[in-house]
Amino acid sequence: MSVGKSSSARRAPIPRGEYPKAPFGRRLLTVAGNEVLGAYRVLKAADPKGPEPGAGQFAMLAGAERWGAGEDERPYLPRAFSYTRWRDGEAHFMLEDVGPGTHRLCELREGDGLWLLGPLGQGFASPEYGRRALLVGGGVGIAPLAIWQDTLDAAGAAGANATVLLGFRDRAHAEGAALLGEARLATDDGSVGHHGWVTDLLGEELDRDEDATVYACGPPPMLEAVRAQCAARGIPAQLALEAGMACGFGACFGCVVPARSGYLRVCVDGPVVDALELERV
Amino acid sequence: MSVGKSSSARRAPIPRGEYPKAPFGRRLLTVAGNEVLGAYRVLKAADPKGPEPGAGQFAMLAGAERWGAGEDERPYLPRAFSYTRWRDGEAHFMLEDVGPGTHRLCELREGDGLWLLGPLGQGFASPEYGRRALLVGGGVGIAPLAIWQDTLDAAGAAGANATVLLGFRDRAHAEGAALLGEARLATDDGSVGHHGWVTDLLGEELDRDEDATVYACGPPPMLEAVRAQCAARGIPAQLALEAGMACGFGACFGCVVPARSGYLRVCVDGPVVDALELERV
Amino acid sequence: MSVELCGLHLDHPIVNGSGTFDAIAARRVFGEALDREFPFAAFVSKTITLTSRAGNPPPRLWEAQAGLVNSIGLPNRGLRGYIERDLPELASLPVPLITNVMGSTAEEIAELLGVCDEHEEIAALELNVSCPNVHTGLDIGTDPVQLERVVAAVRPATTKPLIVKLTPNCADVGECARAAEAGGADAVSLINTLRALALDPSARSCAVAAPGASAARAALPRRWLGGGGGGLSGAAVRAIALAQVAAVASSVSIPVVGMGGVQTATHARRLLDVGARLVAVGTESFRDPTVGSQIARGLAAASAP
Amino acid sequence: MSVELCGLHLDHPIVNGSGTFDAIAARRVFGEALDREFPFAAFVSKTITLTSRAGNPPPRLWEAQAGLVNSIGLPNRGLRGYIERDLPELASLPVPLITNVMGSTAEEIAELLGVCDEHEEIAALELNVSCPNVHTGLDIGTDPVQLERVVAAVRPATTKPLIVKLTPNCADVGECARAAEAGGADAVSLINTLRALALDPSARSCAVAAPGASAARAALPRRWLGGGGGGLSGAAVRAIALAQVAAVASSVSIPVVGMGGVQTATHARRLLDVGARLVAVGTESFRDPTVGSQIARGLAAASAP
Ligand SMILES: Cc1cc2nc3c(=O)[nH]c(=O)nc-3n(C[C@H](O)[C@H](O)[C@H](O)COP(=O)(O)OP(=O)(O)OC[C@H]3O[C@@H](n4cnc5c(N)ncnc54)[C@H](O)[C@@H]3O)c2cc1C
Ligand SMILES: Cc1cc2nc3c(=O)[nH]c(=O)nc-3n(C[C@H](O)[C@H](O)[C@H](O)COP(=O)(O)OP(=O)(O)OC[C@H]3O[C@@H](n4cnc5c(N)ncnc54)[C@H](O)[C@@H]3O)c2cc1C
Ligand SMILES: Cc1cc2nc3c(=O)[nH]c(=O)nc-3n(C[C@H](O)[C@H](O)[C@H](O)COP(=O)(O)O)c2cc1C
Ligand SMILES: Cc1cc2nc3c(=O)[nH]c(=O)nc-3n(C[C@H](O)[C@H](O)[C@H](O)COP(=O)(O)O)c2cc1C
Ligand code: FES
Ligand code: FES
Repeated sequence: MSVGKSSSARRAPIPRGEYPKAPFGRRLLTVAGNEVLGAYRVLKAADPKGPEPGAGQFAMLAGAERWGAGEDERPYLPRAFSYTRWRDGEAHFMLEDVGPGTHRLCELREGDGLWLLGPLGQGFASPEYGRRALLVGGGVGIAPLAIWQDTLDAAGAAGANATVLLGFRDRAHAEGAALLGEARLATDDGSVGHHGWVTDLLGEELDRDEDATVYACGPPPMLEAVRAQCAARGIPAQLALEAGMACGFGACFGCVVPARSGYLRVCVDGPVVDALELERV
Repeated sequence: MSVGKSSSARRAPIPRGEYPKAPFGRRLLTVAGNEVLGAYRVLKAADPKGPEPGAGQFAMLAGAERWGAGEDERPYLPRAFSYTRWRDGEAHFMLEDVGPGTHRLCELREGDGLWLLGPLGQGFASPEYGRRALLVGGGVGIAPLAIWQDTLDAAGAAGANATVLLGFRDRAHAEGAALLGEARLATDDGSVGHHGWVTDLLGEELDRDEDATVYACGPPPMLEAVRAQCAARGIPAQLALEAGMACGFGACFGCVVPARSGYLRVCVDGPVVDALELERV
Repeated sequence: MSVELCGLHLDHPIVNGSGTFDAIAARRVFGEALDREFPFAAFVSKTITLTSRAGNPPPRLWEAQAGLVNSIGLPNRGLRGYIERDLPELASLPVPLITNVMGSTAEEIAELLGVCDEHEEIAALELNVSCPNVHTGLDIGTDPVQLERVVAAVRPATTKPLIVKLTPNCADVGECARAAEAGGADAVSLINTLRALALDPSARSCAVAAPGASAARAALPRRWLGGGGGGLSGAAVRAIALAQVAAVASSVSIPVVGMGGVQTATHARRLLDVGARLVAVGTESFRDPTVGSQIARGLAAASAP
Repeated sequence: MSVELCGLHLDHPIVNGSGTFDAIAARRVFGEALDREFPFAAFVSKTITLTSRAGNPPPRLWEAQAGLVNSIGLPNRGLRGYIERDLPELASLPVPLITNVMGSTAEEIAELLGVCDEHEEIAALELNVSCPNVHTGLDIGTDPVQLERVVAAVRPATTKPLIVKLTPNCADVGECARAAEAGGADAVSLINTLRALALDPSARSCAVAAPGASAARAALPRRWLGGGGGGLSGAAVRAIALAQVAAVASSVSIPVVGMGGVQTATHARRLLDVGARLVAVGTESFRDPTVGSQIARGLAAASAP
């Protein structure tokens, strides 16, 4: 078993359940930038009063204007987005335009107002002792892995220089990989990297070295494949889930997913959950 | 009795009840300009397919974007505006920002989309034989008088070079008078012209020469004063009314005002009505 | 996308909601184009009553959140005026005519239906039961027992198809629909507007946040609408309409005309999907008078092979 | 702006709508700031039932036009879990606690009220009557006769103030309020959510616009919400809520807690103006958890001399 990464002494491990609390009430930020990244956008907003988020935490976002507009008078409620980066009081979010809310956010320009409530939810926790971090992302689900990579690298923990596996639909989406450092890529159409699923790469990687903690975020079928592979091999995995949300702070009980212990609220019990909590994704 | 205006032979009189019909369905125009005019704005939109409106007719307007937005999810329905001018396929509207709909229209910029249904309603008709035209406007109600002045001047009818009396709140609003030619002004605060009501000026003007047809548009109390003065002197008056509207084409029965004959729908029976039809405004 | 309703053969499933399109006025405004591009597969008249009504004093409109509250008050010329003055004009429309009527007793309704029955220009009748019973004060349509009785009593007055337009302001609209069916209705339509209220935005607030309740009640604030209360329609009611239409379609075996907040072909499609045979467009026509045709074309395009 | 409700002295008239704010979760998320700046003058718990409920399968949310359709399904730990695990935490909130309960028989409700009655941490009780009667299937709250009977039967179970939360899905909400008052309620609250429906936007349409009715009914489209139907709340219902609150306030002499679509102090003011004593904020807290305080401040500022 070869350990490709230097597993230096762990500094500042990030335990579960200790994430920054959100200031009470949404706050009005100013958009600092909104950049194209292949098929995605990276929205940057100055958040001088915001606490630095934990990796895997998210925020509820809404445009200060035109939220309540559009053909169907949507978006009406705020939308959830993982922090993808935090740089000196600036929060970065990676966006995929899939509907009225993300569309509106993708249109924001420098200087526009942005409502933010956060940081919210439970993020990622350090790898178990002696395990390396293995990051697996699909599509816009790579967003929280970037900030997690930053955190691991800064902490110099076992997870530093983690192996990163990313899957995308096609070349345009694969450009999103630039958010993370060196990564192995897979695309559905074979235009970049492995022609197939990122979970194929995960299988290879685990065949090579099972001493890993897997951190995964992406579409449910991908997460389920990760969960199943890790379960079969007895490998710890932390999965960042998604669910439709109305509030983001546990008020509406709308964002549930079924777990072994009953329904979990993704916004307060997650979004990052231990794969063992789930029967299936 | 002195007749200040040359009452040359009437050409092309504009009879009642013969106004251009509206193309069926709203059409998407492009904003050609949106200019500040004192406390008002003049919105210009290219309407290459639109028929030339009759003076006193109106259109239902809605922004192509962000109509359905705002704090209260208003504006939702289109809003009514008098044509204030027509120049080679370009429709001009004079706007006063009084609520969410007018606010949104005031924000439109060159190149933005504008939905228009029109021209709608009954406009002004030529003065009765031998009478001069006397235009009386209050506030944003001067809007239809400008296009009526254009029409009368172009037709060279008895109304050409009509006397114009305009009333405004203050100096900033009085700048709107620039839309019409030479005019006598009154302001509530006395900052420009007569310190008082435009209907004071109307009284003087009628004392001087009663052989007039009065064309008036403005706030209800002003119109009522005009109606009462004209009724007392037996002078014909055409009043351009306003009412909250949902449709503008007779569908909703929402825009009624009480008249001698029962309720009138301002959008199809007006907006211009003969003052004799009303008991009071 | 041709469709049949109680023997009427229609070119497509989109009609207008009663009281939201005046074809006679629209002809004056739009000229021949109206007939050439008539947006509806059948035309539904506004509600006709036995004697003429002036309607409510203005203001009659309030713009709500993605919706409209109206208090029009059913102005109309009365049955005779309708037959003599409107019917000849409506008869020349390029589509079948459905006449909507309302009365506050079974006798009144029977007379309305009976007179209309004699006019072959009228293809079908719609009975608006959102009308207070003169005796109980409650809308006829809210109580299933009363509704069945009224429909059964008036049913013999006409051999034309009879559509009962249900009220949405009730506890169980499916039960009301079953009552209409049991009474002999050939179809039901819904939703009518939902009871709503608007206050004068300019009136100063008069309630005092005082411990005593009576103070607040003594000085009721000024209501905006001349008619007092009003009815909500438009986008805001769409999800409610979908629920009610679904409940009704699964409760009766007669056809259902669904409406409420329809703005696009997608919205119409959803009503058809939950079991409506026809879809009516109301408030959205105010925003664009041709939206009916656009929706019909949108449905046809989506269902083309 | 302090106000009194059935003996409770509150700092201002804004409370939360049941089920729209989880103070325990919010403490975890926002820490001490929640208690320091608690947005409501009293805290209303979500609905508690006798036995625990998991709630409905997801999806539980649908964003409607300026509104939200939810199908949460009243998940809760059950009465015992509530008393043992939630009550100690809720008791330490800086405001009085109103516990909302629901049962499908008078016996169940009486037990819920009776157990709560023993806990002095609970300042008042709210009875949610939007619950299907196990025998009739109809919501208890929709039928005034049944409602009065149930309220009268359970009333003796507690000496605490009893607020009956009416259902808006009824023919005459004023009559239901009178029934609750006659049964012994100390106050009424409204509106709860309006019945609504959402279809899966990704599911292909399956209705065929065919002349036969049965085809369309055979294949019902996929409903979006895991629970089937849902309830509409938020801005879209505001004009309906105002009408219902006005109708109730003029029908009863007990205090009224008004809610439905409140987003700003102006909206709250309108409910107070038509006779509400308190105003509850629901869906809008999802958009901003501190909106309750903002509204309370806005009301105070507007009524300052
Ligand atoms: C914790 C968390 C983190 C996330 N992080 C990111 C991120 O970093 N980047 C990112 O791009 N996205 C992220 N998402 C997803 C993002 O929140 C959604 O893409 C967004 O909410 C979609 O909103 P929309 O209005 O653009 O699209 P919607 O129209 O809301 O469509 C999104 C999906 O919702 C469903 N839907 C459609 N219509 C409705 C309706 N009327 N009501 C309810 N549901 C409907 C459909 O399944 C549709 O595919 C995250 C989500 C969660 C929960
Ligand atoms: C024939 C005609 C011609 C007109 N021509 C012009 C013109 O040339 N220039 C111009 O500036 N204006 C004109 N108007 C007036 C213009 O239509 C209104 O100012 C406009 O509709 C206001 O819309 P808003 O959304 O800006 O304001 P709103 O908020 O709609 O306020 C306008 C008024 O409506 C009432 N109101 C407030 N809230 C509501 C509500 N929720 N629902 C219903 N009513 C409410 C109040 O009385 C308020 O003062 C004309 C009107 C008519 C009928
Ligand atoms: C201004 C207006 C007038 C209406 N008049 C009538 C009427 O006369 N008779 C009737 O049965 N329904 C009437 N309705 C109800 C509509 O036909 C329709 O049922 C309702 O508006 C819901 O559809 P919508 O949301 O598409 O408008 C009226 C609705 C509006 C908005
Ligand atoms: C997600 C959600 C959950 C709710 N849960 C409950 C509940 O448990 N018990 C209850 O009586 N009302 C419940 N309600 C209704 C609200 O308390 C309130 O009556 C309704 O939402 C109208 O107010 P709003 O428009 O301000 O949201 C719930 C509403 C929502 C949106
Ligand atoms: S989003 Fe509201 S509880 Fe999770
Ligand atoms: S605005 Fe609709 S009838 Fe006049």
